[in-house]
Amino acid sequence: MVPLGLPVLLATGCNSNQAITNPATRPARDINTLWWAMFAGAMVVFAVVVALLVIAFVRRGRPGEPSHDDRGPYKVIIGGGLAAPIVVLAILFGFVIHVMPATSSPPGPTKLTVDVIGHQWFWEVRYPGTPAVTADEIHIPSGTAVDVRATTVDVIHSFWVPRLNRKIDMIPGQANRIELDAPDPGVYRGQCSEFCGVGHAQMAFYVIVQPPARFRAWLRVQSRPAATPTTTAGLLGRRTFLTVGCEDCHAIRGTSAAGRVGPDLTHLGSRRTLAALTIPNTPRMLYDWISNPQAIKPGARMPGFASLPAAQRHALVAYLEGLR
Amino acid sequence: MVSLARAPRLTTLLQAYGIVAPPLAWTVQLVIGYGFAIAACGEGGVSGGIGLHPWQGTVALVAGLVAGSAWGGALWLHAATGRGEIDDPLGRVRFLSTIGIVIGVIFLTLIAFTAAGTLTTHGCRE
Amino acid sequence: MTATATRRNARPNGWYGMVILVATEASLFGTLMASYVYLRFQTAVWPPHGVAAPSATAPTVLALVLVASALPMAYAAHAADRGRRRAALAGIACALVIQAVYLGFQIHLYADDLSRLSPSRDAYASIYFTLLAVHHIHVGVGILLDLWLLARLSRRLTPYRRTAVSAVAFYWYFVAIVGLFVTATITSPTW
Amino acid sequence: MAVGTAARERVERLDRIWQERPGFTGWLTTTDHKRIGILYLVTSLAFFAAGGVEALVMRTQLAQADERVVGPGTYDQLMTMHGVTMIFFFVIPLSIGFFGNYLVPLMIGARDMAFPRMNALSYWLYLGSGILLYSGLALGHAPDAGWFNYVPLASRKFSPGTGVDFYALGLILNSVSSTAAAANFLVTIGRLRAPGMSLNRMPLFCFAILATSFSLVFALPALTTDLVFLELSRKFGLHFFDVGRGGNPLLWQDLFWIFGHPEVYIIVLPAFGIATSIIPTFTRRRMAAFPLVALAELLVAFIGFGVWVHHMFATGLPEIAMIFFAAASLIIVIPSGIQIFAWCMTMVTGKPEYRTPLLFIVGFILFFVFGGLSGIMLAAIPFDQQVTDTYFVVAHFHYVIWGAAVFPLLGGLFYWFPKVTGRMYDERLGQTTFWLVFIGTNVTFFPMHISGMLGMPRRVWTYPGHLGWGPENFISTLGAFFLTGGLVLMAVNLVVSRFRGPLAGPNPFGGATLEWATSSPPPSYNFAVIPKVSSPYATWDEDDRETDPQRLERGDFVLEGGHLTPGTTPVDGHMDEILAMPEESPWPITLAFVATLGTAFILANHLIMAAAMAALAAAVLVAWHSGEPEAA
Repeated sequence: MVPLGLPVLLATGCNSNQAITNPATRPARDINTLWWAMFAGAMVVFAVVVALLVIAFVRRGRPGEPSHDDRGPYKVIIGGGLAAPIVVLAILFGFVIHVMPATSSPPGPTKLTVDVIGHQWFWEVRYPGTPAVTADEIHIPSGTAVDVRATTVDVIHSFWVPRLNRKIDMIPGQANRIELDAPDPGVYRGQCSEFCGVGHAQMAFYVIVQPPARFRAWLRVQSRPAATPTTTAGLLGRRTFLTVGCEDCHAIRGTSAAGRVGPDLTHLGSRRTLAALTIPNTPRMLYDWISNPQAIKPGARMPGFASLPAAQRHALVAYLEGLR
Repeated sequence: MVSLARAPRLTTLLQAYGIVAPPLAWTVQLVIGYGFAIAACGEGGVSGGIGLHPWQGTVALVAGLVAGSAWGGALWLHAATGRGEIDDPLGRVRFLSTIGIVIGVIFLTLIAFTAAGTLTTHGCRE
Repeated sequence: MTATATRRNARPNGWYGMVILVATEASLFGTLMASYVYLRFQTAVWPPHGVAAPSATAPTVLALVLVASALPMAYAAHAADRGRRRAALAGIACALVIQAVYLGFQIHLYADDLSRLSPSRDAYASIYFTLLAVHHIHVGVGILLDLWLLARLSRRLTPYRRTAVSAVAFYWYFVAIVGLFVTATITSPTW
Repeated sequence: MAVGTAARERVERLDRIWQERPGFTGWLTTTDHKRIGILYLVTSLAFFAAGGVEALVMRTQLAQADERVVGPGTYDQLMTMHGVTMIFFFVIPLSIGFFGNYLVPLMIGARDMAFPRMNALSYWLYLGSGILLYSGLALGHAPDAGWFNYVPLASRKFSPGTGVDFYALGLILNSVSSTAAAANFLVTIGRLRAPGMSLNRMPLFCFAILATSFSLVFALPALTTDLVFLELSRKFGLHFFDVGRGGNPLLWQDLFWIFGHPEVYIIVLPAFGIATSIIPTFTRRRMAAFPLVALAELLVAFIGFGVWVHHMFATGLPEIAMIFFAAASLIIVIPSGIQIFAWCMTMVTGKPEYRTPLLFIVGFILFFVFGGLSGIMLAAIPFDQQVTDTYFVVAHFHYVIWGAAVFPLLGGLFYWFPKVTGRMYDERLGQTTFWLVFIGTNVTFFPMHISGMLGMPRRVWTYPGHLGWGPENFISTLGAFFLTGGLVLMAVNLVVSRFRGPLAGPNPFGGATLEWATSSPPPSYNFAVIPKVSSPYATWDEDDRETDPQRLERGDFVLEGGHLTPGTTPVDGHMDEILAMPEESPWPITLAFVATLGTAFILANHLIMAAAMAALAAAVLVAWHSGEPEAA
């Protein structure tokens, strides 16, 4: 039966960066253990039923009439259908109650709080107490209990980093909280998992866990306003950015651009990806994105700037990539 | 002990009680318990959780007693039909008392699970 | 045993059909009132600032009037079961008058509320007007059923129409009782 | 069967009385539960084809990473229409509309449903709501916010098109049809059973339909309230769900799932009924532990009302609130466990003969156990909070809806094909179909467990290549086309056998329930003489069946004075009265047409015209009740 092939197939895919079976924190490990325990129990029950069906198949040719005596079947039905499930479900229920506290929201305030705000189709990330604002890439220190406050400005999204903890929905008017306490530095991928419109499939994010020292350095850089460009292309880029309408949607701290519709671009150069992990952050990709976003992320709310002369677009790219 | 054969009204009463009471007891436990949980956790926030446990405990106890008595009634009725004390030409009383026994077991378990769950989780953290 | 109609010891199908319809409508009102309570526990201030709490006297009196209108309906059903057509007609007509007056007043109150509070102001106004509207519609449908009964009974009283009277009477018992619950829910801020 | 001259005269008189109007108009005005059942069958299979095509396009789009077969907008419409079509317009109408309508009167020894004209109204309203929804797709305004249509995405602000209005109003019309059908079944099963058929002598299929109707009556109002709230907020700006104005989006989720979860039991319960009808026939043995199986079907429906919050474990509810529903979601496994062991023990102690219907039921048991086990896992709160809204859940509910609800429907189509058409299907082709569909189902839906565990969310129109989801999705797509091949083979087999299959006779498989005591296809009056019943396996009670011809000769319970059928008491089935049933009438289709038109006017914001349609509908209802029979 194909279900028996599950362990083999799953083992190969285990180490993918968004796999539930590849935990990196205690809550994720507890859930993974709960899964494998339930899977083992399920296979036992499944085997019992398959055995009964095989017995029925093997005995089909026996001589004599089928016996209409219900006493035997009653024992099996009451035993297998009533008594055994009560015992098994009690054990499972106990296991569930044991695992639940690890995955629930932090009881009290933790050392670091990060606000993640869901938009139609990207993640705004704010660090309370600092002016730092970024998008789609959440840096957190390793070995620290980080309290992520998940809210949304429009529809329901769902904040989910399978390798770090369970998902938590982002409901308008409600600040749900989840604890990310990752011991090992690394890049963990997450994705929106509540249908939120046409861009739902391309709304992923990274949680980048760094040693505390490097995290503090990163946060200091992010808190600074944007660097003024030094090259002529950079200056032309900035002037273009502030004139063709980019500042109506995007914000760059240190300039007059203060739009809140699109992501904050103050330190776009320091980010690894663009458009919520849809494309890598390279000048070539940024140029294509600015020219025609719909080709890369259909339904995105950003207009295309193909009408702008190529020189200005290249200048924009140079300016934005310079914002380390 | 009054012989059931002479009390058909008691038979139908026990039969109906055995089938209807356990589900109703669980439903009341769910509605009252869930209502209390939402109300207490809604305004009380994190701290509201502690006051819940005594309430959940009493609701579960009452539901358990009702379901238990219904189960006992079904068992007694089933045994009575076994001893042939009840005129049951169509075999319907035996049929419904068997159902009553299993309903009792399932809903007693469900009430016990719910009680265990509500008494061990600590309140309002989501 | 030849196929003759023996003494009836079960209700006619039409009556059972009405019981199931009433179960569906009771479930509908149940979810509506549960939504009212759900929304009420969402906000600390209910009704919100700037909205006057609903007056309790008028709705309560009217709800009792509706319950009272169920009495002539019961009398009509009782009379119809005994084949007394004229008495049944009188009972239904009397109930119809009370119900029509009741609905008139309620629509007047509803219009007055609408002039002071717009349903699209907030969740309180929305659920307030929706819950009341659904009950008024049920009363309206009941009045149409009464008119239909009067038209049918004015000619002859057949067994079919006897069932119809008892079914419509059962419908009115439901609408009256649910009216009490709806009124209690609507006036709950004043408790 | 009619031996004496008196018997032949009675049968001819019954034929004349129950004779249906010939030709096309006969189908439009029919109130015969068998013809309405066939109308449901054909219509639901048409919607099944539409839903299947939508699924195939989705699978083609998801075959590889970063495909561009269809854009996100189209994919979201396909995904929503696939869900709505398969649930509301295929599996429930087929299981209740066809199997329920066609078989319940036959199995309880009645001549028709309790309310024949309302039965016709249910079908025409169902067809009207289907046409309304699919006209939305044709106009390019199909709903695209998912089958459970969460707010605020479905609110006017984020779904400005009329797609969501088609969804809401279409489903309100559909739920009126389903509620009417449920009421019809409850009164039929309660009042029209043959004399002597007390509750413990009623076939288990009727217990399944009884449980389904109970769920329908109490679940649909929650959906209606929800959709009315949505339409009022979309069209008139009322605020039930807007946080800024005191509303709460979770109100939509609560109301939807109070309906949603009983709905999935409404989908699977008739399939349990079909399984408990097929197994005794092919194992030549009565169903083991009959009372427990009957109880299990009713319990699944009842507890199903207390589990709905397991769809909302990730929305941040307090733990103590969630635990109630985790406990109930775990315990609801017990009734299913009782049924599974009862089916298995009936086969173990019986002499199973593995023909096509029983093969489908064995496949059903395997899928139901596997899907049910993944279902229990979803009741474990922490695990559900990790896998909800991923492809693991998609795999779970396809194993349970397709594997556990549709497999018995396919088996049932084969099993009752001889009874409905009077001809036999091709057995060899049938068994090949089973293996194709069984393998296709596993190849299609099993890999989804893995892509779900690897973190693939639901409802994504595309996915990146580097996360290891590619192979699973590609295998799923292959499986989907393989599965379609199996279903096409089944369609060919049944259509060809319909016209050229060998004659089947009244009881080709030796079935136990009363429909096998009539000819194939049964006459319009079902039973020349109302059968005497002393067990749930009436056709196996030879001595009862031998008395039927003599009773027909004597005219005992032939009821040939018009459209008559016996009315009995609900619990014990004692004879109570003779019911006169209305004959065919044009009013059901008229009322359904007026209602659908009125809904279309609401959709188009022509409220005056909609009010006019409501008045017209009231007039049609008065006309409907003008020529009523004497007796109640």
